[in-house]
Amino acid sequence: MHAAELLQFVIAGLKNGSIYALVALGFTIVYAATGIINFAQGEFYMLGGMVSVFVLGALKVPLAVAIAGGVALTVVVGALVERLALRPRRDAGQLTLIIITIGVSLLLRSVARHAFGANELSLPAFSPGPSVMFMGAAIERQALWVWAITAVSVVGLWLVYEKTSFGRAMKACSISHEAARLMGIDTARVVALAFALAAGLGAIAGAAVTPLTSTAFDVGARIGLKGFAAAILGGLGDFRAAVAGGLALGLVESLSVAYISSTYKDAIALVVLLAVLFLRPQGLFGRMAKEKV
Amino acid sequence: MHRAWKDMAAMAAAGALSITMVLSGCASPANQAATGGSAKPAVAPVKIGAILSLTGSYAGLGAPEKRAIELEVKRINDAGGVGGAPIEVVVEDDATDAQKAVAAATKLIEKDRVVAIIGATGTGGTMAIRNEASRAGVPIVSMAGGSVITDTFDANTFQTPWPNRVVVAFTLKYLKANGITRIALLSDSSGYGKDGHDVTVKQAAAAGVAIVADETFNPGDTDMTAQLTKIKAAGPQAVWLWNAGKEAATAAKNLRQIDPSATIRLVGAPGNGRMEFITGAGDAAEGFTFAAGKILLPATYGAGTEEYKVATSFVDRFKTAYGVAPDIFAGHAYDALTIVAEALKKAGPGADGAKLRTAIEGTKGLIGIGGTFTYSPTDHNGLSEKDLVVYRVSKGTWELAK
Amino acid sequence: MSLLSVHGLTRRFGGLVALDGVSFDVHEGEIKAVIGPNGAGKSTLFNCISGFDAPTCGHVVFAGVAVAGMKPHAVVRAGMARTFQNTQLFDEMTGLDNVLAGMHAVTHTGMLAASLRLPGALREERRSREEARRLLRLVGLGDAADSQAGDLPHGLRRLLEIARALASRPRLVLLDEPAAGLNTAETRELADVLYRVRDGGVTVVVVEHDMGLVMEVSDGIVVLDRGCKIAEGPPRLVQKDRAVIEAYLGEEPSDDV
Amino acid sequence: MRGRDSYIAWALVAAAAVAVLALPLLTSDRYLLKVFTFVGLNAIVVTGLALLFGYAGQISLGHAAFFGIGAYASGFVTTKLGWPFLAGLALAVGLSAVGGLLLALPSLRLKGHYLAMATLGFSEIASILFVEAKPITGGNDGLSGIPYAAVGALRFSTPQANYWLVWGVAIAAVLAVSGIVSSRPGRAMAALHGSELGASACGIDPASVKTGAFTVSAGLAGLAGCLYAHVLGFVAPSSFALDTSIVLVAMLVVGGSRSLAGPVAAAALLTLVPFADSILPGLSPATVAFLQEWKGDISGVVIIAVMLFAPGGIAGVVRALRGRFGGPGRPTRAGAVSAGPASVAEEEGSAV
Repeated sequence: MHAAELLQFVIAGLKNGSIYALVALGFTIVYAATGIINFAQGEFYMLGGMVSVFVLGALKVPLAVAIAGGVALTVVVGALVERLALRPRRDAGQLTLIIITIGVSLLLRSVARHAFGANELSLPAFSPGPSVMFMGAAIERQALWVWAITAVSVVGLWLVYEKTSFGRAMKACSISHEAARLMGIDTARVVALAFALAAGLGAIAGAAVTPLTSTAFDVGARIGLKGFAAAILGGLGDFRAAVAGGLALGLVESLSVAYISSTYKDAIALVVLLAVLFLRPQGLFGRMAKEKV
Repeated sequence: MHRAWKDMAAMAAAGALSITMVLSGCASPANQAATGGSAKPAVAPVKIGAILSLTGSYAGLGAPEKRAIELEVKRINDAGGVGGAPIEVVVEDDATDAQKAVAAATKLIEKDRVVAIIGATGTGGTMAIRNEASRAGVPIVSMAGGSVITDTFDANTFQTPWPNRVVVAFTLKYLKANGITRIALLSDSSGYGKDGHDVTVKQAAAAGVAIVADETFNPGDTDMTAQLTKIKAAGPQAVWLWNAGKEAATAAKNLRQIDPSATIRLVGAPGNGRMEFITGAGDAAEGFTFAAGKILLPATYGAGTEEYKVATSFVDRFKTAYGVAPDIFAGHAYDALTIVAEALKKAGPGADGAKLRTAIEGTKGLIGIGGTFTYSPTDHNGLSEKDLVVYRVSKGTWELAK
Repeated sequence: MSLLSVHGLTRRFGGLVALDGVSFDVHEGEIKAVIGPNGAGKSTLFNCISGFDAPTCGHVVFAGVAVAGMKPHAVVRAGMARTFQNTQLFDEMTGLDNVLAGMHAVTHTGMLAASLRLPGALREERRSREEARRLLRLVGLGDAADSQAGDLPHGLRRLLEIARALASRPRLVLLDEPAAGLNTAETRELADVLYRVRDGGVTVVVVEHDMGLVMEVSDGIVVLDRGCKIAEGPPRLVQKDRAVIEAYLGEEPSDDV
Repeated sequence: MRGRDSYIAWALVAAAAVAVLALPLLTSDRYLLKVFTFVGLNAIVVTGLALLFGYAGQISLGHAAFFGIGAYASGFVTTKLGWPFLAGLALAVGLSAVGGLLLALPSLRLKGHYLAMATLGFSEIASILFVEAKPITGGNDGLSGIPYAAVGALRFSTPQANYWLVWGVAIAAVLAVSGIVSSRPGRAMAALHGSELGASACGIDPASVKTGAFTVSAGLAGLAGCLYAHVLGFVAPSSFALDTSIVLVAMLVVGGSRSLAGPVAAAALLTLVPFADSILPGLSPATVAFLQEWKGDISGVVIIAVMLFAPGGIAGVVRALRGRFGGPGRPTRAGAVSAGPASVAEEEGSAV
């Protein structure tokens, strides 16, 4: 196994890893504001791709405009989901909200099948052209786009959360909605913005990955599972942890293909995840929630 | 704590109520039937069941199958039906799940009194309904390609797609003829992928073709570069891809990425005979080689022959009705319905399951879309290598490979 | 011989020393109070004794058994029950069921016996219910049996937690600020409950800020300040002890902290 | 309060049990019986999960794997090794219970979403093994030719017999679990759910309670899996994947916590929705076509609707109704506004 080959495995791992990371970021945004896992995050990812393809086909507009349209529509869907399905039960237990997102994901999956058909759809690459060679290993241009989007997203989110009042309000909500309300924070608006942001990021991820993998009405479930695993591996609640978790998951998968077997790559990645959880129950970078007696 | 008892009591009352409500009305449930064709004829229609995967992961296969069936029911009924009686196909969705397939089969047999069942779309669904159907003596004509359907023989079950043992043998001959003797396998973990992989491994050595690498992936995976890198290191002349889903296009692009000059040929299977593969893979589809039936290029039936007329008439009607050309799955559905219809003509519309089964088994030289069907008590697949041709993708469409 | 003997108990959280070599004894049938300003280490002491926290070093011997480091549920089985500063009741369960849950250590119906409703299990269930009702009456919550713990006002929640602690038929019960948030009438009632508990043969160790209650009910008092025991003895003596007054009122210019 | 009320409760439950068992006598519609047999199978799994999740508060997204382990264990030994049905049943329940024991390990350290992921991970690994262990499970081609259940001379080969077998076991499971729930072990689980600290202070060992809850619920899922294999005669990996686990959890939350009747009713509701188009009486073909086309949406809408309008789930609604029509029912805390303004002290009291 000489260097170029190993590098190719690492690049493959980082390519998948950055896709998982983007989905994990979507989970983390909603978790950070509400403490729940949004099972419809995979569907936001799917809608991003599907709607962009639809806009591109229907309106014959340039790719960038089509994707902007796809992302915008998914953001609207995200806000609607929060407003109609989640806000009425805002004070119910976390479990009730999680099950509502499960219902939403089933609904969105089925509506997408009716609206866009059952077959897979594809998008042209953002910047067509041959792969970029890097020390003997090839990187698709679209993969570079996905990495760029991941980097911009994590830096952007970090800035929003650390430097803006909206970010502080989001953090306050994640600690305690009651306390945040007492501080005059309109928690409903914060949660709505969180869902819109998560939907937008999911849609961007979906649109950026569709040229690589094409998309279909049912891609949400598998990619949602990978994103959730990545968010947990990194440690819930922290953006940098989500990206680290995603990249780590991608690398473990590609290295297990390289050194062990491709048949069991998913099983090996899950065993690694379970081992990490056993040693660090709060994920690689999460903080242990100390239960004060 | 024994409040749980109270909940249970109140719930029990409600439960009993709902059961009786369902019971009282279950005498005459009308259900969706694809009759089409002329107004309610005097003669009662012959009911044929169809179990398709309209939802779930095989939705992409079930949809064209349903379209083909609706189109053909109309044609058969317009041409006088079977022995004077019109046919009615009752469609049930198994959502790509064995449990729902069994329930659908029971409903079709018990409620709709169907004489035969077309389906299921997937190998799992087909295997699940065999018990139920053979117990009731209702013959099954499956559109799923799994070899197990006819390898573990069941007198009551027939198959319309080309069996993998025929496809693999035919493709291996082509590869050997073109000097390709070192191949790698890249198969997915679904029924289609595993079945193709196992048959290829069984036949490759005998055909003088060596398997130098054997990698797998899961449906829904976003990238197969790692597997293809390992494959490339083994230096194969070709990679044989076993996957009928959207991942095939991704694999083609991944391979082109690490083998820009296309020194390694990409070989596929009938499941890749879909336009979505070409649009998804883009120029990475160039040179993609796979064996499939002649439907993809009707000219391959031989202009002017009976097969050609049947194929082009189906393609034209399908295009006018749905705006797109039929894919191989639509072809499998067409064949299944035609086989059952022709058997009904021979056995007579009033034939019971056993007589119909024997009539189906007696199908000789029936010209369909997948090929010319000849069943026998030992061969419930009816197709052979002469119903296959090797295609090669060039400039965005299929071309007969040299 | 003392029922509970704490010797040289120390607990460090990194640099902070929460408990520094605390030693004292509690005798059978006594009501022992542990007092001290906030942050003196009272709750840490309780946690180390009851197994919710492991001491850095030192011994805790209860009825001849070394319990330091034992798991909390094992400490309860050894005969030492406790309540919490922030009540840890089962809010979704009724008062009766809370106390019934408290009897877990002294009952033994397993899942198999319960699922088959064996006679032994049903008999134990009946007996447990009677005893639970008796305990509720003991603390004055006779009519709160069917109301949900979560709906009870604060004062009753405290009493319910005491009843639950008594349900495991302990020889000693640790009460962590039972009077916190109670009005004078409720505190008066709490004192009666403490007497009834003690008269029932259960030794009581109580952490409390309400000096009136402490002085009235306790046989002996241990005073903690900044993790150290600065005084121990009967209420009359401790009340006049210079170090105690200084710790509480801080009149003398103490060394610069 | 025990006297009059509990006799009425017993009477109604007995009546329901009789009604359910009488169904095969009232109809010979094999299809309806098969669909309601599937409801029974899900009811068995959901009863176990209600104990684990509704009472002990431990979330598991992996119970479809135990359903699969039970089905494959019994399916394999009875089909390939010629074991009698009861031996296969014992193996299925035993293996699943051991699996539950293993799955309890992470639950000792993990909580909430992290535990959900650990159980999800276990289920995904099981799904991979179901596909890859072809010699035993038949891989994607599935395991076919599984014999009908048979106890001694009695062979359960007709839908009626299978219906009675499954619902007999389901009713026994509900009675057994309700025995557990209304006595010491069940209280220990509910206590653990209420407050792990408070439970430890009652002498309850969290580890053994969690392990017990996981083992029993996994065993019941394995039991249901075994019956499923013998009723269907065929088993394929697709029935034990992630979607099944998620729907099981949805049934639980839609059913409501700390209740058995709620989750069992929700199991019936969510199992029957996909079959609505063919079991509801007197539907016009257009309605049937609509139902068939929009089946996926309907399940999603049903879940959302119940959660929006009945946060306590079906059990919450029943308790609220019972509360209003006499009887000592108490609306659950989550749904009801507690009597009088909650004093700040009380709010402070619960903030650990």
